[in-house]
Amino acid sequence: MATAHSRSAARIMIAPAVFVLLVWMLVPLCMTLYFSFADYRPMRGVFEPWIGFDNYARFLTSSSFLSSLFTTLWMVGSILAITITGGVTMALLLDKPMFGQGIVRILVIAPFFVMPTVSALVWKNMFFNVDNGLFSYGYKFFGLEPFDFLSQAPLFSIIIIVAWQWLPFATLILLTAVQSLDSEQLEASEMDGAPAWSRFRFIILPHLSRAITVVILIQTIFLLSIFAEIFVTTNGAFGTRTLTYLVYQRVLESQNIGLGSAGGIVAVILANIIAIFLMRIVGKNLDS
Amino acid sequence: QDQVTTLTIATVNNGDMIRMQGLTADFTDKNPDIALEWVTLEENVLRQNVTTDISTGGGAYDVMTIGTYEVPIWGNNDWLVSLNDGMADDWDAGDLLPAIAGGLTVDGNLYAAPFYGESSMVMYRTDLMEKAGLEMPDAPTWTFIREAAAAMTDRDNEINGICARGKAGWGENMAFLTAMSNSFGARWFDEDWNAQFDTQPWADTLDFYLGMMNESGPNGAANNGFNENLTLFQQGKCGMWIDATVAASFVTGADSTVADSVGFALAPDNGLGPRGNWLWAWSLAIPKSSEKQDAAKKFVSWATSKSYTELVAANEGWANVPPGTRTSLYENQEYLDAAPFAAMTLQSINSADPTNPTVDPVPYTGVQFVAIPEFAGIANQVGQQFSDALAGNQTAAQALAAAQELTVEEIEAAGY
Amino acid sequence: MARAITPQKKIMWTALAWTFGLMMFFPILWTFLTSFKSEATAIADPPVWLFFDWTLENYIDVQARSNYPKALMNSIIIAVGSTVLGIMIAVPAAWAMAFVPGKNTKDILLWMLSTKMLPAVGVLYPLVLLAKWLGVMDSRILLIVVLMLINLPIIVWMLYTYFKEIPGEILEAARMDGAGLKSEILYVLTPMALPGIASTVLLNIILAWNEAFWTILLTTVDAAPLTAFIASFSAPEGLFYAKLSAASMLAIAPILIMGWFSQKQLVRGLTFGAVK
Amino acid sequence: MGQISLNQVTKSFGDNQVIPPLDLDINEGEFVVFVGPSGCGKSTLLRLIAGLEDTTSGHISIDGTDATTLPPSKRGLAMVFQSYALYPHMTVRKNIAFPMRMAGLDEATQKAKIDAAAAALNLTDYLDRKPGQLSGGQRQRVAIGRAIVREPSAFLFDEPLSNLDAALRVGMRLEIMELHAKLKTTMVYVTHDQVEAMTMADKIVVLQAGVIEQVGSPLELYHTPRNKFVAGFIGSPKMNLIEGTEAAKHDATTIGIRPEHLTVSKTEGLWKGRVGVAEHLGSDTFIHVHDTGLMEMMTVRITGDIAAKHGDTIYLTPLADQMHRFDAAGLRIT
Amino acid sequence: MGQISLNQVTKSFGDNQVIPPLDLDINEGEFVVFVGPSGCGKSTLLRLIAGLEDTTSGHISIDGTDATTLPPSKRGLAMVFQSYALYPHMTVRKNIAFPMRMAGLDEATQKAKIDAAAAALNLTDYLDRKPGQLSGGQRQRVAIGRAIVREPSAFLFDEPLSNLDAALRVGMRLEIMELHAKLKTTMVYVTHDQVEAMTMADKIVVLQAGVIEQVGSPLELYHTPRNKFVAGFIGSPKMNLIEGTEAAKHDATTIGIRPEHLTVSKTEGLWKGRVGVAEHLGSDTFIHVHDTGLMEMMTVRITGDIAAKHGDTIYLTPLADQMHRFDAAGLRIT
Ligand SMILES: Nc1ncnc2c1ncn2[C@@H]1O[C@H](COP(=O)(O)OP(=O)(O)OP(=O)(O)O)[C@@H](O)[C@H]1O
Ligand SMILES: Nc1ncnc2c1ncn2[C@@H]1O[C@H](COP(=O)(O)OP(=O)(O)OP(=O)(O)O)[C@@H](O)[C@H]1O
Ligand SMILES: [Mg+2]
Ligand SMILES: [Mg+2]
Repeated sequence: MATAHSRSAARIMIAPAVFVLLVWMLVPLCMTLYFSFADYRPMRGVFEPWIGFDNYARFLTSSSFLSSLFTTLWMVGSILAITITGGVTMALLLDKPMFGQGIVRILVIAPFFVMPTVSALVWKNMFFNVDNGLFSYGYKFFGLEPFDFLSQAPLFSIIIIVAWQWLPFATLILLTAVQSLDSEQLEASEMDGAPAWSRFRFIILPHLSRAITVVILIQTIFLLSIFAEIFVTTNGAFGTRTLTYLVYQRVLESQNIGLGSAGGIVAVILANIIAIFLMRIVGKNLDS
Repeated sequence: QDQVTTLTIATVNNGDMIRMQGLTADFTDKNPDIALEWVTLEENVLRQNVTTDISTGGGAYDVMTIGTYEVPIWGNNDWLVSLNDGMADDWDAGDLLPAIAGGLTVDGNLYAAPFYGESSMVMYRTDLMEKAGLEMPDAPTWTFIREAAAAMTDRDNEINGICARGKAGWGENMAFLTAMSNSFGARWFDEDWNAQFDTQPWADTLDFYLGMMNESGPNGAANNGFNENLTLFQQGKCGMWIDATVAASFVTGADSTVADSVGFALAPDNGLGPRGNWLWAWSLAIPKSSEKQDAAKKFVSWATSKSYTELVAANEGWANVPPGTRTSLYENQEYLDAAPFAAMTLQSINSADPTNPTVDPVPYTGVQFVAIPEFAGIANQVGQQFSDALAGNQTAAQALAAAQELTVEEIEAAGY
Repeated sequence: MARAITPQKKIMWTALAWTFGLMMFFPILWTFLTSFKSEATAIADPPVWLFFDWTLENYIDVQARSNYPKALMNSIIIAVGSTVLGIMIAVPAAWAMAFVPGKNTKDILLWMLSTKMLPAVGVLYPLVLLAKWLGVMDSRILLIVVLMLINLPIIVWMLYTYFKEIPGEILEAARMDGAGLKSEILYVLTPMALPGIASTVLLNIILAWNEAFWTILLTTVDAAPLTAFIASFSAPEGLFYAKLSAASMLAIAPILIMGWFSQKQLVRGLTFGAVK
Repeated sequence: MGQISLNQVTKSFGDNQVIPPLDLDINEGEFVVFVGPSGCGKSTLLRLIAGLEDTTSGHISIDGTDATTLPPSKRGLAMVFQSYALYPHMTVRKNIAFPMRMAGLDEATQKAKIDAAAAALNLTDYLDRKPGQLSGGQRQRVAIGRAIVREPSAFLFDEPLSNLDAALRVGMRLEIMELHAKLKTTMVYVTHDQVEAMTMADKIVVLQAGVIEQVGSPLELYHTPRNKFVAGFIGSPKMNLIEGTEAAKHDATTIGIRPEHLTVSKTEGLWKGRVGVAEHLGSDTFIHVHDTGLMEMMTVRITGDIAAKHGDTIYLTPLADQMHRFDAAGLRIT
Repeated sequence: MGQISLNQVTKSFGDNQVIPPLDLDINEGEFVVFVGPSGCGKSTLLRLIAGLEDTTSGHISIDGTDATTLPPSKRGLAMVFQSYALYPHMTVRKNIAFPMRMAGLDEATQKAKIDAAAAALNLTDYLDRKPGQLSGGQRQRVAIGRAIVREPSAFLFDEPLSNLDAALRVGMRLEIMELHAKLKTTMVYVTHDQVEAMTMADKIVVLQAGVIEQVGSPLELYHTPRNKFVAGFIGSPKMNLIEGTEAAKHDATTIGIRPEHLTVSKTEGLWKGRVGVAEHLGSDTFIHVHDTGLMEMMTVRITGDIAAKHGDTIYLTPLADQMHRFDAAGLRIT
């Protein structure tokens, strides 16, 4: 495969992609890095190019940093947990023989196509709203006091919304994985005397592990940057402020570009730590 | 023919603005050389877009809809075009309500033309008040409001004595609470820019607010902003509602189920002098980065003129004209007849004093805000703390402590 | 060798799956129904399901208030444009990674993915300043490029996993048959990977369609897509559920329908080589 | 232990009857091989025995008790699949232990049995590898190991060697035969490979379209095929089947003569032909003979070498006592 | 046209030298087969000739001109891959036309050549199908068709039949041989199949670890293997290789005797042993003989049947003139 000719061709072929991504990564990132050491507050007309690590110190020591970090991890973790357990269940269910499998699949996949803004608006107003939301009617129907999701269980509510959007993704990937399981393996385990639960635990679940890591990787990439759902529902109130959202507040609400840039750099570093960690797992899985 | 100049106008998606969009034809008929492009966005998104635009040197918009908070700051930064001259001849600057115009003027330059102005007041259900055996004074006290709210509350019939903003945000609950705190003698900063959330007046304000809302407020009040409360009131689920004066036309309008039994009163006080009412105007400003300032001035003149008011009146009735900007409107008998809330609105607006908002002297201007660039960021976060307290997730003391801490942090970061 | 299954079991699975399916779909269904109600019916207590006066009024109102066709056009151009541009850059890169792997191919791939973790808002100012400097604010081309860059890592990765499944022998056969690099990619690789390319395209159209941060911040009038359109419909003075629903349906319907029609392709593409 | 009877068993998939009523007895300790063309129902029959498919009608009994409705895990049989069906995420040790773990055996017993099986199958060095790191033959052995530890009353094999390359196939074939010699457990073995069937079986079952064409020992089938189908199916290269006048001379519709039962001469013989391709293997030579006027192409096998070139004229003479005769219905005439 | 020379060619992958310096001449019109154990470098060698890999050092010339650095498309060779490597999205016609399209031939010429190739390969009825709708043998033929139309100076085949089933393999083998007879183009053919090598080759090249062990005609290799490796590699079942005193008796370190060159008796003979597994194929019987004291297991091949049972005592006698002798270095002693 690899002749000198094809190798040099490969270098030329890969160059545009690497180049644009490098530019995309480096130019704004360098500017952000530059701003992060500056006192840059356009609203005050302040621009002082070098103030050392003040912004970093301020960002990292601010009372909101740790809580937002924790919120981020908790949110991403819970959504992953829900989508993966839900996805595995749905995948197994959809794999069963049934009538109208195609239609069910279409129903399940639909939330994936919905714009985050739209789904946040719909959930917030038409489901979670304590006066006019459907859930409240449900509570009232059973004679209960309506529950105010967005203030009483804000994180949970956002998790529900996002999980709803990403569950189809997990389901689809896992469904394909389930379908790729060699049926002879299941039959072999059946001959070996394994009951249904053991078959799931010892055969199906390990078989899905690769697909699960891929789901985790892709979703984490997208979940770390959740924004619209928080912006629309709670605006960061009730402890739903993630790191991304905190940076947003610094940049756009407080108009402190220097501080926000420092926050952005911190977020990049943290995201990459998570990324490297995930890539290790996935990279290993990609090899096998 | 001549080249057509296209103006890009950023507006907030509220009713008056959308109505203006509908009347565009009137302007373009008169100015065939100008075309209008509307960018209509939800308030938060709008602010995010126009702020980014103006602070990065802008140029995307020729006319921006901004509030009383932004105008002085942006004017100070020399980002806005002064409207002292170049406006249409019949655009009568002297006719603007002094309180409103004052808030839009920096160093003698008027930097934005008010599209509509508002203060806040008490809207209440006359029928429920009667049922409770009480009578609303024209200028109630907070104590009265709290008692009346308790008396009107009838949870079985989904009637809450008091509706007020609880949703986090500097333009949501913090507008209400800051205005309210003024009447309790609280302030954001002392004259040396020290945050004041650790003082007794703030504790009193928050305790009172939480107490009243818990007794008589709606379930889920911590998520209720202007829109949510409006719906509640229109559905007949509120005994009283303290909010912007512009709401008056909606609660007495066609969408309201209780339009016939709405009364109005001044925002409450606490016997210390200031009332808990604010002052706000959605205004049209022209950024310096616009290359079409002349055309933009023509448009702003049209949109904030008396004749525009008449145009709306002719099309939609007097009750729907944008209120709170011109003295002449409140001298117009037709309007006063159509708008039972007119007098109370005018009185509310006139009684707000942005330069001396509270009992003690302050280094800033603004009634329900502090006119410094950092305010929005700080108040959003403080608002989250208070909203969290209203939701019952923390105590008033905790919320105040957190508010104090983060305000100190931010104000230090800002270099005060 | 699926084993025969009893009808009772099949009915049970059917019932269970449909229950779950409808639960997942319900929010969309409810939005759809609400969009045809009057505002009063929309918040009626108890909720009204099917038997109400269906009305198109909300759609007409929404239509009157904003330029839906223009936003739709922009969404289509931006989503398709960024995807096509991305594919054009990604195909050669994926070819190189899949068929001429070097020692650091995997590192390059993972590095590309990690650029996707850049929090958007962190680079907001730099990007806006750059766009201003280049004079491309509020242009479709800016959004096409930005969204392409955001999604490029995903495109490359997906294509890479697809290409890897194509036996290298076929490309060698083409070489033996006298094909140059261009012919090899154009006549052999691309058509063979067409299902994979199609699903990559679909997924990226969806991602680009739904991107709501940059598309709002970098546009005003000319390039504003449906995400900006929907941003003008949340809660103006009162909770207009019916109008909100109508606007929501307008914003998601095109992509939803496209997604449904291309469901099979998409499912294949979504697997990212997760399944061998 | 290990006696299996099928009594009027049928199997349909939907409307498609794959197995018409079928009777078959497999005796204890026997090595039974199912052969037949692709799609004839070999796998289906094996899976019916295993319990992986339900019978449509009829009864299956194992060791005298009715097993028709027993689930696979309760039948006491072990199966080795064509794809090995190893659990890819478990080590060899875990794979072999799996059935015992399911049965709840204690660790010590498990270990002892694993070690014994590994020793028997030459797997001791690989116990801690995953299946992905093993060669085809080793994987096959693991699959057998997993079957052995259960001490089943019979082993079922579905084309267990067809994924291996030729050399390995020979080796594994011997190993399975030796295993059978040692364990003396009943084995039911599906294959489409001539050589496997002939060399391994005590009893071959030839199937066609779900119907048993003949049951018998390999040499029985070789020497006295019951019909044309079996005659053509067993033996490689294929038996030459001749119809027409030449067959009529022997009072038959068809006569059959195996390639190894033809003698060759350059000068004289019964039938005359022209050499087509001659394949010299050193030990043997296969000659494809054309233009005999009897059938399109006749195959001859000669031990050792012969100097036959493309186009040469050649004479063939059948060994008379090795000729097979079939009637119009294709049945053997004895 | 079709003369290929390799001159001191080496190939390393990283530090791993897969082909040590190697010389080889392939004459015009020859059918050359590369055989050798898996991983010995057969494919690598073929791909070096094709230009799909760069040589690490040395020169390759085709028809007298240096082709060492030419890209594959410029060498005028055609290759048929093990996996057929058909373009699945093109019809058979387009597949066959592809190389001509690349060469920019006009439509009419293309059509004529396609028709000719299709006729020659019996593909006329399938020209408008896609490869997915063809059987294995048909696909193989399309791959060959695609190679033919280029009128290459040589064909390269890399295990072209190994994905086919046994019956088809035989058929395709014959077709390729006939093709060679017709076209008389040089063919270089890689296989690991004994029978293919023996039957098809004009010249067999036996490789081990990248080194050429012997080059010669099939029967040369069968009768006079140059060393122990070739002796063991060519012929099936394998030659029995005996060391020790018995070999010393013949003044050799090792003696070799093929299974078919042993005569068997129940009563007397040179060597005595015990019957292990006996494989009865009907036409032949392979007996595995243990406990001869000469080597672990000796294989004997008998034409026809013999009544040998597991455990019987048996006597073997080698045909003296068929014995091979090797010295300590493993080289043939003549
Ligand atoms: N699950 C099934 N549903 C429908 N038909 C089936 C099923 N399994 C097998 N068949 C059909 O039953 C017949 C016999 O199949 P079976 O797999 O037993 O053949 P086989 O003899 O094992 O063939 P091969 O040698 O190719 O493995 C075939 O015609 C096949 O199409
Ligand atoms: N691209 C490569 N990179 C590194 N090593 C390789 C590469 N290709 C082949 N090899 C090594 O070169 C040696 C020869 O490989 P080659 O494929 O030529 O063997 P082969 O004789 O064709 O074997 P087989 O009969 O299994 O096809 C092997 O040891 C193999 O591992
Ligand atoms: Mg089968
Ligand atoms: Mg090879």
